[in-house]
Amino acid sequence: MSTPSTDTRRLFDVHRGAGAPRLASDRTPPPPATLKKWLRDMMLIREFELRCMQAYQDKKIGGFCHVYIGQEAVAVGCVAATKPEDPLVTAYRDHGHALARGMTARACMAEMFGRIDGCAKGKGGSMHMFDKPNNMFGGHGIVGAQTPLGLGLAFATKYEDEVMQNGRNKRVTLCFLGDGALNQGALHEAMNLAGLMDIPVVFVVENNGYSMGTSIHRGTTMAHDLKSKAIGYGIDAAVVEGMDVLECYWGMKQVVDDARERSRPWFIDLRCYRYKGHSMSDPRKYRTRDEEEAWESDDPIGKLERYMLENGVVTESETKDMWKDVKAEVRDCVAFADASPMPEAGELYTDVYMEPWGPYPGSSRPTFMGGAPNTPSFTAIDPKGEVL
Amino acid sequence: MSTPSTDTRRLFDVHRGAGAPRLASDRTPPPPATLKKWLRDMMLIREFELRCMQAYQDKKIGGFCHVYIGQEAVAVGCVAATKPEDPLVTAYRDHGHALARGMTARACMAEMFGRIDGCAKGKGGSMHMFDKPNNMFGGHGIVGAQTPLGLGLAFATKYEDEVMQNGRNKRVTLCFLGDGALNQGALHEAMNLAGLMDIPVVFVVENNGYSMGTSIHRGTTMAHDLKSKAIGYGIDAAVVEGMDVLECYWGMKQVVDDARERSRPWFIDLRCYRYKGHSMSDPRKYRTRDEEEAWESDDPIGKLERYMLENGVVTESETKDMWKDVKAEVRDCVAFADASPMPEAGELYTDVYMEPWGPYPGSSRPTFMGGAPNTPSFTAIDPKGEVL
Amino acid sequence: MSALREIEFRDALREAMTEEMRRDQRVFLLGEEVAHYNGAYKVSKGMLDEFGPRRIIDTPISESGFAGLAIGAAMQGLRPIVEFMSWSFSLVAADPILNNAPKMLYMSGGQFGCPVVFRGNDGAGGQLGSTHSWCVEGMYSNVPGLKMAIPATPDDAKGLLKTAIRDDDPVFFLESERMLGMKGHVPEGEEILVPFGQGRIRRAGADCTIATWGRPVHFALEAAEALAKEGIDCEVIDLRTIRPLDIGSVVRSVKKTSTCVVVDQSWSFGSPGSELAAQVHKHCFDDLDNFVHRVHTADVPAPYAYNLEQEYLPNARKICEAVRAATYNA
Amino acid sequence: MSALREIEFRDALREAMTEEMRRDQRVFLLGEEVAHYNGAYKVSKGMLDEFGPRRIIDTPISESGFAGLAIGAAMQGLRPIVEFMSWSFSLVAADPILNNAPKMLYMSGGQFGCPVVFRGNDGAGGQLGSTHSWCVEGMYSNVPGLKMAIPATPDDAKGLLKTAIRDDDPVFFLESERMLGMKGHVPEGEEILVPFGQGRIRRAGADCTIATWGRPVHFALEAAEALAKEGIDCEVIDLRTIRPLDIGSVVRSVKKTSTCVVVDQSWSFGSPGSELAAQVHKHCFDDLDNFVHRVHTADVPAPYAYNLEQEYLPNARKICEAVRAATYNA
Ligand SMILES: Cc1ncc(C[n+]2csc(CCOP(=O)(O)OP(=O)(O)O)c2C)c(N)n1
Ligand SMILES: Cc1ncc(C[n+]2csc(CCOP(=O)(O)OP(=O)(O)O)c2C)c(N)n1
Ligand SMILES: [Mg+2]
Ligand SMILES: [Mg+2]
Repeated sequence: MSTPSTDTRRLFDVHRGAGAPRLASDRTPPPPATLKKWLRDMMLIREFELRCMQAYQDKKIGGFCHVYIGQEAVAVGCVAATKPEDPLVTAYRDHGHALARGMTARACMAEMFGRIDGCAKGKGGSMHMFDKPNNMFGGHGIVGAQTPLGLGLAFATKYEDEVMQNGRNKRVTLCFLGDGALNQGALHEAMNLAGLMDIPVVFVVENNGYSMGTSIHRGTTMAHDLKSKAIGYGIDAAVVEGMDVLECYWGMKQVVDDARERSRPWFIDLRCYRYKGHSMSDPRKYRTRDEEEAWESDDPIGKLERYMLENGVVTESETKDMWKDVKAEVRDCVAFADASPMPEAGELYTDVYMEPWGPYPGSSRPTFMGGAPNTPSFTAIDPKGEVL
Repeated sequence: MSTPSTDTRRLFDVHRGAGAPRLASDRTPPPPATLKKWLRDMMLIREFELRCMQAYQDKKIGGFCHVYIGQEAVAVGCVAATKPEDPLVTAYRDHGHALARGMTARACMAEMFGRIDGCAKGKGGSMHMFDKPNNMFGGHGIVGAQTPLGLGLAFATKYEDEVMQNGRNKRVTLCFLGDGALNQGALHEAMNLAGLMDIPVVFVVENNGYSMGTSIHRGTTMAHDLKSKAIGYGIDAAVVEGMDVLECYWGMKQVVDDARERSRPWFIDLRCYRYKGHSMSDPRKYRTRDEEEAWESDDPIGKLERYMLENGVVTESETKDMWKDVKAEVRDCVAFADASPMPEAGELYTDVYMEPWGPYPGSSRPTFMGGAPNTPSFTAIDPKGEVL
Repeated sequence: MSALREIEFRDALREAMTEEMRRDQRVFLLGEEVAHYNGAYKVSKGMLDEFGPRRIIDTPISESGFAGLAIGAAMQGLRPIVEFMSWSFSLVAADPILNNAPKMLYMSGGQFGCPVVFRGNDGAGGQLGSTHSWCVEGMYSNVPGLKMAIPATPDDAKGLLKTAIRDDDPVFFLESERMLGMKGHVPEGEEILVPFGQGRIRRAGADCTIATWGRPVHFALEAAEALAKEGIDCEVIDLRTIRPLDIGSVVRSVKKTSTCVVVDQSWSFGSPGSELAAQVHKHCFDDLDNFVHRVHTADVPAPYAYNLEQEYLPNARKICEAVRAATYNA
Repeated sequence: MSALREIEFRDALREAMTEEMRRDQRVFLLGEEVAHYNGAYKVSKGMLDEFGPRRIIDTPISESGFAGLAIGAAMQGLRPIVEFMSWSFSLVAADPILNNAPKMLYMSGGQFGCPVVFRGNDGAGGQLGSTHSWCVEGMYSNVPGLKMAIPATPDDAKGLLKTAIRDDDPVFFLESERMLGMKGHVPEGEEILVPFGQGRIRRAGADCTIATWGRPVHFALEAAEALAKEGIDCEVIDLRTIRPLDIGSVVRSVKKTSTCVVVDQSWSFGSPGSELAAQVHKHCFDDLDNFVHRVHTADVPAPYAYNLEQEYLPNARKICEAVRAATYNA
């Protein structure tokens, strides 16, 4: 059984290879504006997900729908520890990351509804949230599949720095995965490669204790000490608290800064809990109501709210307004999604290939990026300044 | 660079989980007859492989040909630590294991020649040596692919004991792999499953320091301490000496007995060296002649010979006779292979399916097993004694 | 009473597995969530209770690992049933299922067969998007050494799965999430074993042969009803297995109807549908009044949006159009 | 002088990569033994010296890991070339190469393309046995979102690979170990870019169209020479790319010859060959004097024995027989 035991809650239990420099442990509280942003972001995710559940019941959303309720502090805390230009990639439980990264609730909800104004024109769906301007590289549905991709995103940032001398950006990639993905071979190949090649990627295991109905102890050896898995690849590892956005941020900040500085991978056992079922059809018979309540009583939004009230960062009426505001935003995004048209039939054949041929008319950017035809240049800059 | 450094040579460096019972370290020298058998087996493999190289140059053998020269003590020592009913599976560098397991040199060489009297009727080839009567389950060509198979073989022995109550056989499976296979995801999935399910499989990494031209340090993180990889799966691990058949046997015997007793997996970093190139076309530019000579000077056959001479187990003239004998056997097997016919054209369509249909006439046992039509019963025994 | 029994497709699958597991201790089931969760789609519901955790085995998300485990176990003589929660997840296990299982008997010169059944949901499940909607028959049927069954109704689901479990060769068994709740008559008590390689005439007709299998059988029957009203009398053949393929039944029918439409829910290029079309042309070259028309899933990745997915998949409307075109009634 | 220059197939591949890497810093090569070992088959010989270890990258045996790495890098705008030592080893990477690369653009609604080239040896390499002799086009060509090129001669190898590297979509580039040492004329200095989707008439003829690609092109030409002596004048079309497929050129030819033989070295069932046959029947229904005859690899796992492998593979003799049968000269 998974319990929010105190010994792991505040823990920032680090394992590092010999000779690694000391981490700069900085526990300064962020400025009020930052705290407010985090609180609002978490509220937005919570509210967004609740409305997704509703919309799913109303059959406005199809396919699978995996909500992020309970884990909001993870996406918000981790994103806060990165720079906007740091790539981020995750699995199918991805709405929270998309919103935390700055995707508009409108683009996100419209995608859930399968409408043309969705971030992927309604063609990707709930599991595939992509946002190029915000360096969000999906939303991937095959368990573990995003881990070599995360490695590759990080490889590219390093290649850009070292080969294309395109400025020393030193970007760090966050690659999220569920605890279920620990058992996929792809992750292990990616970790070995990352360790060998000094790739600045942080593998963040959102360890919510379950993959569908399988508790981590039934699916993963050494579940009590996941760091041991990273040690076999010579990768630094830490346990980070995921039900407290401040702890999560402080922990991840040190990790991300270290990865950036040393161009090295990290592996994080990020402890959290999903309040709801795996997807909309899961009756959660594999765990007790007691267990759920123990975790829910320690809610990350409530916790930050309390902290901010206690420290005079907000007043109760301010937080009430924030909830109101967030609810309005989510109501708006649902209305927006509902009003957005379904993709035209012709969209079936677009975006299969960049270059038009046969029945394929080529590709265009989604509406939130302006909808213009895709030029095949991508983000990389030709070092000679020539258009290739 | 890979060197036969003394600190790892005699080492039996064990890592075990908390609470595991002490291993029974028994270093009694085996009786003379056993030592003579080991010596002869190693000589046979050495001589067999030398003649394979020749036959390959003579274009009698096609495809890829990976010889085992230098690693003879591994197959012989490991097989000596098991019972004949223990399943064994390995990668493509498999002639040594087949011979150590008791396949006749004739069936093995005829397979290399692609002739009907080969262990697989000439249809498998060098990389796919199978010998059902000797519980040798191949010879597999895709790096790492045999590791889930080894898990499955061991699973089956356990299932037979526990479900079919078919006698408590407590068989242990040896699953060999090269150091290159450490980097394939399949191994990691297999190790996790083995650890979770208490499967009695020993993953024996024949760590010869190279996968083709890639030294293990260039391809695998934590190459200096591979045990760390097993620890991440809660699997007991040890370093075992592979250039000395006695050390190899003593080490592996403890491991195999423990796996049998406790029904638990093990992971072995078995240190060895291949004297020749990866396959016949490899000029070995990735390592120095010095390195090769250092290892060759410590030859496992010479070492056992010396030990036996010093301890009065054999005389020099006896070992000379053994070499003669072995050479005669290998000459004979080459002649046998050369005289064996190519498979008839009709063999192209046999053994595709057990049950005949369309162009497929069904399956038959290879000639060394009598060549009779295959009955689909396999080795499992129906608990009710009924023919299903 | 038993003659009237109607059960769901998923119940039929469960009955097949349960009966075979009672009959033969070598048979066991493994996969993600098959035991304690009672199956992601409840196909294995209750089986843990009956057979216990040694024979109904929950696995972690390690398709390559547990598919390989099953193959090793089969080499030892056991008869594993591997449930892929979805065949879309079998790509991570492509090497064991395609490079080991179907080739083991051959590579070992007849020593080791692989009597494994791999089964699970195949095809679009309802807006599941690009990575979760694979029709793996489009790719996997290319590989010799395996057999492939794709049932369309509960009785065939049961009868084919029982045959698959008893088969001595590896069988790829493709179900459809969209059909698991479909009810149909499955006689109780009787031992139904549907032989592989024998198509089933779902509807007799004189004007056009519609050859298909799996879920599209229902679209074809729907289309045939609609076309009957237009005076086009279709014969619908459900092939039931792709390997072996009952080309004989299709040829006999086409020799009668002189026209043929192939319906295959996989992508068109190099698919079982293209194979069937090519074979019909070969065997009925002098009989055909028109080229074989084909209805497939659109040649694009699976879209999520509801309307696009509808447009993406084969359906009765598209089949009607193809039949009209093939019979010069367009 | 340049007009007469003859180089090996492997040199042509290397020239293509080298020229493109000089031209565009986003291009890099990764795979097993590509750098220090100079390539298992010496295709990348010398490239480490020129480009250094940051752009010519040795990887461990982790196909799924490094193929995925390349896809992630491509999403960021780089243009990786992934060498599979053999396409037979790509099955362990089936998920990234088939479920990620060809669908990324679609799933992201046009945001992220995957300009990756996956290349390596495909098909039988000479007694390599069942697991090492895959013709992956038999399976992978089923998947939309990817392109597939299979060159037959050094000049096309170079021209198609350059096009592949510049292409904005994922390209599966299939070489043949058996052809790497084959010499052919490749002009020096000139920038050859062979467009995708344009077949090449390798031999003009009036009596029978032989449509093929890759290594079998040579068998077809050999057969055509032999058949010419019997008075059968074959037109040999080398399709060069499978996706896109230049069906137009084949149809034009068949309208002239009225007979067609398709030669495809993959297994027959649901293969590019069955697709081509089905399409020719469709487009040339009124032109064909006989059904499209097909020559494939035998529908069995690849055998090791020399004589069985010879019997297993397509060859000129089998093509001659098929042409004779197709043209009623049997
Ligand atoms: C390779 C693969 N196998 C199975 C699935 C089906 N599946 C989707 S999510 C999931 C559970 C994953 O759990 P975890 O990684 O812990 O993530 P969480 O749902 O807790 O966020 C499973 C089995 C899949 N998508 N991909
Ligand atoms: C998945 C896969 N990738 C690549 C290869 C090609 N290959 C065959 S053996 C080999 C090296 C393996 O080295 P190792 O595992 O150390 O075994 P050793 O040759 O030393 O016995 C490679 C790269 C393969 N057979 N399978
Ligand atoms: Mg989880
Ligand atoms: Mg090695």
